[in-house]
Amino acid sequence: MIIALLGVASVSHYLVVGAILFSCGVVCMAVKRNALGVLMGIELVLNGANLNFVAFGSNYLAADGKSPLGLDGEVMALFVILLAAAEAAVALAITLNFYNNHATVDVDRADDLHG
Amino acid sequence: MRGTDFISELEAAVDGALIGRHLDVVDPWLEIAADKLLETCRWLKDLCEIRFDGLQCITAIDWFEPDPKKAAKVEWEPHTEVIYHLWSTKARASLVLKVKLPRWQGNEEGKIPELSSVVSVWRGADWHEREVFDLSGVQFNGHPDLRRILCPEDWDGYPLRKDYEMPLEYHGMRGR
Amino acid sequence: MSQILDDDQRIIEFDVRTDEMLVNMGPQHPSTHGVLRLVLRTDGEIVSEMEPHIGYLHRCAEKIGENLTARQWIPYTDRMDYLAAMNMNLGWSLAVEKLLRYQVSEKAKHLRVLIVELNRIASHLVGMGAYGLDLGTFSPFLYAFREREKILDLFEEVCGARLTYSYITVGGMTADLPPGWLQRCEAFLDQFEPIIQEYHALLTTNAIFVKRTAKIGVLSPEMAIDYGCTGPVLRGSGVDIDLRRDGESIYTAMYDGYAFEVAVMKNGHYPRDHEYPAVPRDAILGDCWHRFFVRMLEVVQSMDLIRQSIDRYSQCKGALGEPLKLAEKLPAGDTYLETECPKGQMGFYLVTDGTSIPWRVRARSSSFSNLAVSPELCRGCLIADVPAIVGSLDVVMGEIDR
Amino acid sequence: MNQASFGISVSLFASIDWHGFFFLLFAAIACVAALMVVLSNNVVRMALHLVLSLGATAGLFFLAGAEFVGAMQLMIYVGGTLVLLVFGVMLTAQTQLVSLRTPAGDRVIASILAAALLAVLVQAAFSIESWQKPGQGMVSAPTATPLGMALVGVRVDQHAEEGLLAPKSGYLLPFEIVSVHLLVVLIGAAYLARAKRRRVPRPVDLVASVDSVEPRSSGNSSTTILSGGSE
Amino acid sequence: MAEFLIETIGLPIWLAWTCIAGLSAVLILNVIAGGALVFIWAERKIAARIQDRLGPTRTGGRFGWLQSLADGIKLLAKEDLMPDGADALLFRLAPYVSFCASFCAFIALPFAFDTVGQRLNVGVFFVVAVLGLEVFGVILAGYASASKWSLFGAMREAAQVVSYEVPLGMCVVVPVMLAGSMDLVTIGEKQAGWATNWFIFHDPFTFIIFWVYCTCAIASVNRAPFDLAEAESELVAGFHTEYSGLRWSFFFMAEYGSMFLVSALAAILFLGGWNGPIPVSELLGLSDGVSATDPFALRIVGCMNLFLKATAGVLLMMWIRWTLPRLRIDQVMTTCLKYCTPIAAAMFLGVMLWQLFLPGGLVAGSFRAAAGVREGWLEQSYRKESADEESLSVKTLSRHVFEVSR
Repeated sequence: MIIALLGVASVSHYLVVGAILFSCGVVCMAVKRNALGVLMGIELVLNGANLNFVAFGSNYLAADGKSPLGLDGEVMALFVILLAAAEAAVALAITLNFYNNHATVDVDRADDLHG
Repeated sequence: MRGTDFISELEAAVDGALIGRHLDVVDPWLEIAADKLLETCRWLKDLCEIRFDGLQCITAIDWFEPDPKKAAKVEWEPHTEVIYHLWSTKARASLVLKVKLPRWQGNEEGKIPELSSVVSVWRGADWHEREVFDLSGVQFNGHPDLRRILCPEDWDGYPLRKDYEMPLEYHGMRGR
Repeated sequence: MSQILDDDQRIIEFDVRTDEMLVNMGPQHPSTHGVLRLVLRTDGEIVSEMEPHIGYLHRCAEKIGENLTARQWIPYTDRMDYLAAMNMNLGWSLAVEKLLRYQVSEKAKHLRVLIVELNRIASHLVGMGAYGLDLGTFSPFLYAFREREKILDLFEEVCGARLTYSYITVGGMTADLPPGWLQRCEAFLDQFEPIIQEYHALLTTNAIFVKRTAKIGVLSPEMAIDYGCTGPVLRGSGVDIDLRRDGESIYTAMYDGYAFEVAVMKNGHYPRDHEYPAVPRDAILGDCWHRFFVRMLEVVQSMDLIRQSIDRYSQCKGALGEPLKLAEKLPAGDTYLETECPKGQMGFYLVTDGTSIPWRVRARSSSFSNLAVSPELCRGCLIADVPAIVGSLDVVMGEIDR
Repeated sequence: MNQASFGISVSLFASIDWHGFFFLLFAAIACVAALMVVLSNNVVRMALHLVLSLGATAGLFFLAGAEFVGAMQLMIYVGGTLVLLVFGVMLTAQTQLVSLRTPAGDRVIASILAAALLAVLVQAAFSIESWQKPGQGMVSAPTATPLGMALVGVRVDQHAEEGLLAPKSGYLLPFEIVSVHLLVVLIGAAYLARAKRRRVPRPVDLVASVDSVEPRSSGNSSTTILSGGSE
Repeated sequence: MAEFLIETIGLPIWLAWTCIAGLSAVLILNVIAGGALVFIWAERKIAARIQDRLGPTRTGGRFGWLQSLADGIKLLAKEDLMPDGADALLFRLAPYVSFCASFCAFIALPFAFDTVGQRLNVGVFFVVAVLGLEVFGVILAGYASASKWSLFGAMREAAQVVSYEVPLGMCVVVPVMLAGSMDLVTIGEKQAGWATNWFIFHDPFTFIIFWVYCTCAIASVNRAPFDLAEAESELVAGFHTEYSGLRWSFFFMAEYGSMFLVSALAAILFLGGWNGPIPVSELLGLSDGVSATDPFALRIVGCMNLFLKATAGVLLMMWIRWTLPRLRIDQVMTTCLKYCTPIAAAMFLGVMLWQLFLPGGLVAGSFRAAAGVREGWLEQSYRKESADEESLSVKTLSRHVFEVSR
């Protein structure tokens, strides 16, 4: 049974999951041609970072019962969530404006500033 | 101002419009020349002392006797008649105008008679004229969008004409 | 008027340009009354243009009318406005009687007023119930139909049918009232009086109903007359026309001596012969609310007329009189008569050539013109307003398509 | 995975350590969904997988004891931001835009880069010794009060370590700044996407005053105008 | 319960706790699903009563109480159609997303003191958050049905639920502030004793905010005047036009589940949850007032109290549905942004000031006028709260689960 082998999850397990989310987000941002796809990539990246913050801020996961970041981890995660909401609002406004003027959200076609 | 005063004023206002007057029937009516119709209607609605602002109904009658035996006995010769029932909401007075048109324009089959549309005078005439065009086949010039209203768009023939033959089939549905 | 324009959120700016959609509402849509198809061009929620398509219920009654005698065509008039068949029969019968210059007996006249006004109540009840359905509340529909069933029972005793009666024919009525019918009719009217106040509480003064109907689909008096709208739609815009008082002499003769007020807002207030709920603050004359309110007033008005006609009917002595022969010979000529039906002024145009079969028969329907104005009213409204506006015009497809 | 973290193991079926089980479950969902976001072409499918991934991350927050952050993630992030994102997807999802295929070349380069980045991060995750030892587990049910107090400026969790010179200040100032910032951003976004379209002509403009139709003297019925002599 | 299993039957600790977890999961799911069935029958009967007719009478005895079973069988037998233009995966997934979201909130909902799936410290916040997730099921359904009408329905519903979450959140924060903790069990416990302790009678502000909460709850559950998503008269049947059979019944169960959830939440937050209007058990001396040490039987009474209040809330929603017409989308949005949110904010401020100057409720506060503004109340209230924590020493499920078995 894999569960017994891994034992109780520790901080590094959370960091691995955070890393996977982070890299998926980066790839998504790089690869997607749809503006909303890029937005989703950003959300994934922010989530990966959030996971790390919470992992370091949690007393229950820390080896000696005292988390390195203490309460700052959770508060930082809260602020990231809040600001991600604001960022998504502005990003969507820009995307829909772009869609209004060019009838497409294809990022490659946004080349008006080309020389 | 009733009866003859009104008729004389109408003649003065639009010369050559009034062709016939029939006052001793149940519903007295005036016959109007086809080309003067729009001018008369505009006068009746805006300039006449009694404003005929309500258009109640536009009807078309196909005066044509299909079987030859009876055709010989009738005293009128085949024509299409378009009847306008007007009404003044303020004076509570009604008026009937009739216009005589040939059954087919220039007497060649298939080309429907023409008449000027009164939609510019009464907005309500829009659907009435579309129904007359659809069922009796009268072309109204100047109508904003003259299409069939009751029958399907691609129906051929004008059902209310006396010599109308029900089509054998329509889009695969057997008529008879 | 400027006060209405600026605070009204109707001047809605389109936010993001979603692509314009062409959307079909009907012909099998649950809210439109019967088989009416509305093609809406919408941008998001805003309807930029609406076009009604009719003709789904066209049975060419007029072509058939050219092969039947006048009395044989009565059942076809029933099926035009099937919610108020008695009014249709009366309209056609009066038109033929006007051509024949035939006067029915005094008793028949009062009986006709009684039956026609009872049918008007039934028709307005359906209009009220269906309008509640359009705005999303289900219960008033059932209350309305509970009362309408009682009226249909009364009609069933009179002529055996519940929807298409063919009771009023050319020259009189097919049968006289059964014994005890008048008492049952009065009993119905007495128990119906308080129920009307219930409908007012349930719909007319309901805050959400007012929010959904006030200032929606405003029809100006000029546009109403110009489009040929008639009946409650016209009176809802403040135009004081009711054919029972202003119609042709043969029709107004039936209502001679009846005291009744036309249900229209004259110099700022509705008739005060009964206590009615007050007009809400933000309802403009000519909007959906006023059209609905005029119909509710007409129900009360018809109840007064029925009571008066019951007294007059029971007092006059003479016989009811027989209707004319089935194949009555019609003199050559043509005649046109309009009568005040629940939906509006229904006109019948009859052209004869001397035989007993008319040469041309034409029925001018009130809902036909009332519906013609709906594209004008629905421009710029929200999708949820379209059924509210079309519902307030109270159109019946049988009458429009004939 | 070095040997230390396998310290526990009585007979395999003796005890199912639920915390580990749920951690694996949520982690698996999060990672697979994130991968699917990258791989799927249909933008609506991507949105769905993103929702799954963020939901699983919220689960991980709960497991790590940060309940308030988990609930906040569910409500603000998934319930608010992603609904906004799905709105954006719906508004722009015409048929031809729904699935934009990325050229094969870019995908290969991107995956190589990703693998390298991942290797570096995972190596870092397992580099520090203390991060690998399993935690103490739930001493007492986690409460959100210290977090709430910290946001209002009172660092209640300071009592645990007296050693610090000056007590750390609470987060009142950043809390206020973020709320003002949110307000400014939302107004900006609303202004950016405001309506720039034509005004819709409305029937109300044609409302004429009622008195133009003066009431008629009632009583006489309507007659045809052509009848009778000249009155 | 768990101790009983461990000492007497000698199950290993983790197995005992797994059974408890399984039992409570089954209990919650069936109680709510059973409740939904009863509510389906009740809705038909109430609608009939309001419309002066009889409702189901033939299925199973005189009152037709087997009607929901008949509905269930009909829905099972119906073929699950899928429009060809539909996006297969999303079309199938949508009802289950909606169903899970609405049922998953019951984890944190206590039925009596401490009889709760998982006692979360952020209980209220968790329930409101999960309630907001139900909108995803609707959006997916609307998009996946590939028809214009369902897309309209889905967009309207999403806009409505997301915008009503703001005032709902504010209304929920008031009882949290009064009880000092987001834990639903603490909120319920603080309203023990006479009915005057209920938060609805705490002060005039909470009374008003209770009604604002009801409006927002009805709107966020898409019922009655706010049921735009499936406005029959305009959008045929909104987002679940294309669904039939079992999939449609999942949407139906989700709606009734969240209806029960929202009224249960109202009961706990404002109407004293499991505490009856009169503290009968205390008067009879059965319990010493501190509900933690109540005998098990009283918890059953507590559950019954909560069910009665929640059912009353659900019946109220049904009553409103069959009397009021439907609001238009922009009127719904105006009521949310121009009426509910400002009122909720004002009442929130009012309650805060009230709490500062008259700490007790209307009854208690008026007797004991506050001695000026208490300084340092922040730190003091935290120390008091953690003190309670130790005295209760409730062994929670989580402690055992995370205990590292050495």
